[in-house]
Amino acid sequence: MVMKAIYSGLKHLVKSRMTVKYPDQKLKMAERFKGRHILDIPTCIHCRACFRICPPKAITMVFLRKNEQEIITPQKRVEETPKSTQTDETPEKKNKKREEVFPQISYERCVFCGFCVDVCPTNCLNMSHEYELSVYRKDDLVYTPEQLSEIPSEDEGRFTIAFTKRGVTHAD
Amino acid sequence: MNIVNNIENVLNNIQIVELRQLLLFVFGVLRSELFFKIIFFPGIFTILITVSELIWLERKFLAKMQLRVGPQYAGRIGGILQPIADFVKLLFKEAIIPEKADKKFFQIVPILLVVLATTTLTVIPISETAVISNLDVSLLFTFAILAIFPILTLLAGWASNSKYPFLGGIRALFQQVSYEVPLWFSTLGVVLLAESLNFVSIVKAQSSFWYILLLPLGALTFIVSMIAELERIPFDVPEAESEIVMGWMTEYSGMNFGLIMLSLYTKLYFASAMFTALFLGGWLGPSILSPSFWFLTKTLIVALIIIMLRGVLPRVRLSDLLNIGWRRLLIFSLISIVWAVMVKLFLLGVF
Amino acid sequence: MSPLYFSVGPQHSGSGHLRMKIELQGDIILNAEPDPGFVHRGTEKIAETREYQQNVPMIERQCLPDVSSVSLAYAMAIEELLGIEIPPRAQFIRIIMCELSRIMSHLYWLSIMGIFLGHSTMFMWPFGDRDIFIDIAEKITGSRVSYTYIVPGGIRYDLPDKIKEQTIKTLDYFQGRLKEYDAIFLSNPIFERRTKGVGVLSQTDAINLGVTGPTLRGSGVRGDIRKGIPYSSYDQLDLEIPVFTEGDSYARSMVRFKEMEISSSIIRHALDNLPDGDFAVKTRKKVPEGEALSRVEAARGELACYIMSDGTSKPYRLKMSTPSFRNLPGFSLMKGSMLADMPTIYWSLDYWPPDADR
Amino acid sequence: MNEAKLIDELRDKFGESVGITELMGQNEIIVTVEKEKVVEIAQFLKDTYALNYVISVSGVDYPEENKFLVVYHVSSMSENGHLPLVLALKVSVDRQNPSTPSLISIWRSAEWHERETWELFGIEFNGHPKLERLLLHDEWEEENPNNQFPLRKDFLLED
Repeated sequence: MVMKAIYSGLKHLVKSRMTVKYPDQKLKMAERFKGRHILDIPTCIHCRACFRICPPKAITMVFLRKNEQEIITPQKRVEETPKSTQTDETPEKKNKKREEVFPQISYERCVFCGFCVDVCPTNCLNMSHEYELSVYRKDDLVYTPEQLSEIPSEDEGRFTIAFTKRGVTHAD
Repeated sequence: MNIVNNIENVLNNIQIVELRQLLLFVFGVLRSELFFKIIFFPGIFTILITVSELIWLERKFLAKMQLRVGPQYAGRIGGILQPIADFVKLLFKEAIIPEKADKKFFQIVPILLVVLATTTLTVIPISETAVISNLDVSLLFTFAILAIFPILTLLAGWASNSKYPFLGGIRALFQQVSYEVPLWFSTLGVVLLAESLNFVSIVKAQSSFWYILLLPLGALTFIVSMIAELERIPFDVPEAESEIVMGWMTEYSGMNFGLIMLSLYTKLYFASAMFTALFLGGWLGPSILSPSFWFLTKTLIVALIIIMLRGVLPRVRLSDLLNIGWRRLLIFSLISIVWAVMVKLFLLGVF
Repeated sequence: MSPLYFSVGPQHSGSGHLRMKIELQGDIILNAEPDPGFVHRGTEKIAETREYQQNVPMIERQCLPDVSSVSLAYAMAIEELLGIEIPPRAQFIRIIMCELSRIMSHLYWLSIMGIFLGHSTMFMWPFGDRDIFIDIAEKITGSRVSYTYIVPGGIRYDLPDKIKEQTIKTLDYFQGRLKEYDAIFLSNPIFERRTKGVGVLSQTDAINLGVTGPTLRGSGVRGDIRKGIPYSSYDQLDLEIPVFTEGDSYARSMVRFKEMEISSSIIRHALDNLPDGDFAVKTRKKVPEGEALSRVEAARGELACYIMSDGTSKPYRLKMSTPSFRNLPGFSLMKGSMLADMPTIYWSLDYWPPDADR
Repeated sequence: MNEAKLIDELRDKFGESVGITELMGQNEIIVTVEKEKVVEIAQFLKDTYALNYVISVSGVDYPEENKFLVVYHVSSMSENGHLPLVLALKVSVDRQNPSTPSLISIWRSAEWHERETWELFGIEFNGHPKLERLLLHDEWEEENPNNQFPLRKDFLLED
């Protein structure tokens, strides 16, 4: 009868809560979690493998910017990259020295599938645990190689799922 | 008391006659005991406070049952001021009035709903003395007021002039009309035992036995049909989100919606208050605590039961709703009247 | 009285991205016609411009609550074209991932079914409990919702080490939760009153209309690809198929509810005797010419992925015949039922708009 | 349920109208059929081999050979579940005025699939009760009057 439902409902008054109070409690991400990319600039050999494999074409190859101060908007970034790097055919001739181009990832399009990390021969491109990428201006979503090389701060979340007697909760 | 005296003689020597009389009259009203009752104790102020705390209680209680947190930040201690924050927010929200809506009625309905919901509370005795208007037909008075609500909900549905509210309004009409009949029959048993329609004397008559012990069936039908009257979850048909969005409240926004919510929860407070007065012996309780405290705790417990049902039961179909209303509840209430007569003759004859 | 036309629109709180044109007479529905297409993204057209492996993240987004079955169907079709054999360990891990996403998809269905019938607690519990399964998937695949974990040629990484204990603990806790769902919702007299005898689909109609999945099994047809045509070593697992014969919304709901128990026992069984060995096979970029059809039992029903390749590294034609699209005829059950039954029938088909629109 | 017997029976019953037939891996048959005879063949398959459950209907565009291919994937479903046989019935249709008899009368479950193929390819299924806009939005015709059918090869994507 309805009693069974009422009893089951009341039983839950003593069970522990499931919610993670996000801003103050943050979940600890799995070791393999695919967050924002980290680019190790020296080891990159500009082979454009990540550029070719990226399904949503979120990666464009750009030169490192000589002078740091000047803030470049994406349009500017796009023209700045030489014409050849945008087409997706392989670099022209092996013997000609490859242009030092590095991946610039636009997080408007990136789906975090991690194909670029798998395909990178010198695995200079890996993924950190940072997932808080929201910005006020759309242009800031485009991360230049320099921005990608900064290692995100390690204020890792510490809360994981804990099976207690009073049900599941998120504990430190 | 000297403040009162010197205000009085200040008023007395005002030269302009009319002004003096007016101020004296206003001062008289301010000091009168009835004014205190209306504005403060059982009146507007307590109603607003208890109603907003009922809203908070419902959200927090359901949250705990659903393993989540509920309101938390407003007022720091567990979101206690969340309802007030909501009303202030709704004050600034734009009250959109649909262009094809019947403007006059569209705006009158929320105001009328709140007014009617609070007038019903004037007759409920919180304690022996604290009742605003001690009509000797107070139960009849609540009958009359409660009968107006279906008309208002239909008017709201009709005035919004759009499909969902229209359907919701019609359904609300079916439901509330068909549930008022078992509601009044179940109170007849109480009237029979207490031999009076006045709440105060009903409560007094329960000094020996609470009527819930004598008329359990009557109490049950009262609660069930009261939930249907309030359009709460098991009988939530007029406001069924998945079918007709918000029923007759769909087109209301901003403070109109706020007023309607206020009136809904005032009706919840009124329903549980009426149940305690009729069946749980209003303010009667061991005298170590003040009578109004007893009344409020009993009302709170009844309100908690009604709220708990919201977390536990799904919504009933319209056809079953009417079946339960007309077939089962009506019979139960008739049985409870016969039961009351039997109790009256045999049991009370003995005492 | 002239019938009232109104549309339970795409932004209606009761339908998700789908419009239902409803013709109402009083409280009885005269005619209910679904109008899908609000989230049509043309995956089949875009798939023709991308290489085989690049399509995996896009194809998964077709049915997000049940991601692994979609990518498994796509991967199996390509493996059939390439003619390669997947190592047994990869097949078992693929089963685990599919059954995990089946449980998550059924939990998602159960909570929406709760809120459609006005039971707010039933909306919160399954969503909360779904989080412990998302945590397992995150540990295995690295992402919480769209895993891109099953790719043509096997799976991308091996299982992390401590995953078995956590899964067993989660599944034990989950058994208790299933009892709670049953107590508060499924054996609730009002739920039974609202779903029994509502939207009855007879057995012959079910086969003629071509519906699939729990909608089919609710009408007395034992149609389950995992049993009928075992793929990816499902035949090595003991598997019983819940079948109800009433064919009403209650039967379809109970099929899904029973399937959650069965899926958790499959995961336990697969975890116990998990063969070791490598977990992926090298695949070539250029797929030989030909065509292949792969059929997988997704949470909502049978998903058929038909690929025609012309020898290049891009598919010539990709056709995903998704379960929700094939359950569209089920909407004709709403004729003659009451308006209050519309959400019950609609959600007992477990219709997922992006899954149907592709 | 041996597949070879089915192919021979089809051959001798319908003779020349049954084109090339292949036997694919595990119990899957591909039969290409002419437009005129497709209704009878479908009826024959449904009656004798209980192929009553359409899995999918997909159109394939061959611009060079100037033809469309409508592929009916049919399998058989009985009270106790799937039978492993899957038959791909292929009907080739001229590209200029593509039209083929609809098989709704035989396989009721093909209705929505045919409607979608009509919308995305422009292949007329005569006899279909309700060839109306399904997935694309209502103003699709006005927006691109000349190439209306997205899944055709000549409908190019900008990206």
